[in-house]
Amino acid sequence: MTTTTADRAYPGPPRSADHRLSMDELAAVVARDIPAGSFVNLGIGQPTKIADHLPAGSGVVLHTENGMLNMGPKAEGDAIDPDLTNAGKVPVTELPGAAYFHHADSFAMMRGGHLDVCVLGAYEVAFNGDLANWTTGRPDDIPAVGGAMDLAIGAKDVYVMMTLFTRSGEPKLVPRCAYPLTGLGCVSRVYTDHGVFDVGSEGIRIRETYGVDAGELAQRLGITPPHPA
Amino acid sequence: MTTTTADRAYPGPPRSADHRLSMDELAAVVARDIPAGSFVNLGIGQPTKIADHLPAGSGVVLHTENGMLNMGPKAEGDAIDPDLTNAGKVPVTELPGAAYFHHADSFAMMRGGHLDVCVLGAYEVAFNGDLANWTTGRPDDIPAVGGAMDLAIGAKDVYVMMTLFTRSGEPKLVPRCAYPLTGLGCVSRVYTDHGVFDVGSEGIRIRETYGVDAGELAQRLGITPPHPA
Amino acid sequence: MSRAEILDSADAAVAGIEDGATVLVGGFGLAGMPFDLIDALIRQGAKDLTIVSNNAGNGDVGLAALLAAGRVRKVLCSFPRQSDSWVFDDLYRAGKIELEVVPQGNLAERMRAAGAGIGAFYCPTAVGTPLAEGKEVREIDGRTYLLEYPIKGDYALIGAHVADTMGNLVYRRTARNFGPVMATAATTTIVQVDQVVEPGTIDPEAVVTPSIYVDRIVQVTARHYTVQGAR
Amino acid sequence: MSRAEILDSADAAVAGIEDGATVLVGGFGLAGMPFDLIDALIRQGAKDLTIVSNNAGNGDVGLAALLAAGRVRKVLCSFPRQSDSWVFDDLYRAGKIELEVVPQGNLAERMRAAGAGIGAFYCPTAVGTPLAEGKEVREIDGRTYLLEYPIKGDYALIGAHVADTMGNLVYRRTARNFGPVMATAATTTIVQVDQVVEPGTIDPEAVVTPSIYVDRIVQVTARHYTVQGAR
Repeated sequence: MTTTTADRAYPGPPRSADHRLSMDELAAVVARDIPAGSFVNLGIGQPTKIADHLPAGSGVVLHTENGMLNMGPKAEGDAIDPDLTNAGKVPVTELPGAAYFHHADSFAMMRGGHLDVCVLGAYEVAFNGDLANWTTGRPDDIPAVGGAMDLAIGAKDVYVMMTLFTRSGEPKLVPRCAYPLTGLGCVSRVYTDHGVFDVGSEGIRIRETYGVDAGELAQRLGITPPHPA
Repeated sequence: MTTTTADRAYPGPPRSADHRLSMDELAAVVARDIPAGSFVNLGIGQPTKIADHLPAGSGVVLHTENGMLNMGPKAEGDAIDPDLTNAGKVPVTELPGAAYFHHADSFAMMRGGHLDVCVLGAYEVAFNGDLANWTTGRPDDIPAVGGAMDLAIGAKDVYVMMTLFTRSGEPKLVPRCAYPLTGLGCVSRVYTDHGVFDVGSEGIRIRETYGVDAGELAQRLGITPPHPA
Repeated sequence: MSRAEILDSADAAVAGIEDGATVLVGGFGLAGMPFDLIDALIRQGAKDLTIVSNNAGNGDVGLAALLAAGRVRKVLCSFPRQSDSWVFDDLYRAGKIELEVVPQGNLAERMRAAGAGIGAFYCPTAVGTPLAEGKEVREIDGRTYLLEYPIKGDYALIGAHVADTMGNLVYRRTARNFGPVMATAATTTIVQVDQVVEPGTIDPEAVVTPSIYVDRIVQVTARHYTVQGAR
Repeated sequence: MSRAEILDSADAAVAGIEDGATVLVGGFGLAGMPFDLIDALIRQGAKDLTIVSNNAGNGDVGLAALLAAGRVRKVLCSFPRQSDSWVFDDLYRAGKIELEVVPQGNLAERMRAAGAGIGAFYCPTAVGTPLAEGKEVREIDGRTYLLEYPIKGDYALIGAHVADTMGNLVYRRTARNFGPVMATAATTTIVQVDQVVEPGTIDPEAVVTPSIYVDRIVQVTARHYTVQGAR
């Protein structure tokens, strides 16, 4: 189901920044929005950066699907242990209060809805929350799904972090995904360099804009402007 | 499916003892038949006695469905720990090489066919291996199944240990169970005070007799005699 | 939320359990039975409860006391009838309590399914028995199975040995039993422990219930009941 | 049989693996990868294998070396494509190897089902995606699920940290990953460990894989590969 902002009450104008955000700035925005004390899985790639921006004492506990809760920062130098990596196979560290478990237990944790937030990258997200992030579907692309489909349906809130437009200027937030799907209606929020969006069964809504007017952003995405320009 | 000994080749006359066995003697017979190094679950009641007859160095590892492998003998005196009991809630001990696990893991172990032998008590066993051991089905009997149905379908070999006749002289090894079933065709061998029987899809066969002639035993059970009397 | 609430009393730990709630209660007989939480639940007064537990009470303590207080509408368990289950037996025979008998392994696996996001599963246990009545049957690869559905709790009351302040748990011996599974299957998991320690004290390799499953913790003084029931 | 066989060499440990066997291979990337057993399997010569593993080889070692030796007919894995999966990539693009992509959690849960005697289960993962094609769909309690079947192995080759001579295993950190699940799902489980100890040395509360799941053990000298693949 694809709907637009017109379909639901809009609480007010989005917050905004005066410039398009870098991926690092965006990671800070996502970190700000993760409630203190949440259990969070950060997907491979850009979302990994979010960990660097979580405030000290946030109590956020990081899950890595290869079998660990309370994962610490990336390991450096002597702290590197080949037996301790994150889901991207990057050496990481262990924080006090960590726990290890096997893969079936780790994905039971995820699939059972126990994670509060999961942040993933994406090729495309649809206004209804459909996610495409695992394969381009091109004949020469070897399909590899990893834990993406499990993460997509597992966490209570699935956020996507991505650039809003492709290099050639096409929106990646679309009425309907063209790429093969990872999950149906699973994304609730999309963080991009141009702004933040709520998506889902009630349609798309602009929450924040960065270096662009909400009306202009709505126009570029082909959605109803959030309020009279 | 109910068949008789006539339906399959009989390898020879049963071994025999000159007297009807006590339950303790019978426990020794079962212990003798458990292959060295087996993983074994002994049901509540009479089967528990089998542990006392396992030869030292047999390497038999006892499983208790409340979450333990390599359970030791009954605990006495100061060794009693309310946190360490068998499935009958009797305090037991732990042997070197023990492992604890939770109930889902314990029954996964059982249901997954990893136990070699399970020995259960029974109200009735049918010639085809059907087992009835959980409820009499009488209106005043509060049904309680515990792990009986899981054990019945779980182990590679399910043995039953029971008296062959009720107090009123009715056989408990029968063409078809009258009591509510615990499992279908799950029992492979029945150890009784009068003899030992193979049961299953190929029907019943007398293996051993105690204090009774095989022909007479066959007659009392209403089965084809194993060989010309 | 990550940091489990550490509460001062069992009464505070069971606050808010509503009438009509489904409560998973740990323990196998008395081992692992969360006595203090159950006693607090009796004082708290919630009624019309559905209790999921392996047994239906032993002696006059713990679950048996909750039953005796008339707070339980229905029990799902594998083994109600025991030598010391007189409280349940009387209520059942008087028609004052409902009983659903579930094979022990199915009880555990159905709660695991609830915690693991499995919608239903095909299980070989109880095929051809009276407990198969009404269940969907399917043959897979030459074996017959019954379709079993998850058992989810509003609350779990469990006993563990040591918790850290994040909520990681370890258990003692066979007192582990249903605790780890129930912790995954309830919306709110409440745990009584012998000891609360700082994070980093429990070996991360030995954690049995990771912190994500634990909501409230109360440290209690270990009480010892004789194994067959009476205080 | 209880007492696992303790073997002198990885070659002895992999003896008897037949052509055409389904082999579950532990590890997530290189962590937990049973390098010595895989190298022994290459020497042993079994071919036409179906390999179930999270990845399809990294760099030129371990699983990648087995693939390069031409012994593998089919791979079931969640994530073949990696920066260092050149061996698999070339074979796949040349049409010399079959691939079945399975979501990572389904890979684990389907092996768990095999080990736990579950005939099949309804899983919400992959609903509405290309990986749902051909799968039975069912709505349960308002949510849509796909029916998933067990994945059983003839053999599992896994790495663990310490074994006792009975076969109890503990792992190290995230090298645990698929090992415990694969150990339950294979007819014959073969383990390489850093150390073999006497029974009673491993804390029974901390055992991750109980002895019942382990058939053969070989102690090997820990080898350290850099995390991104090459020796």
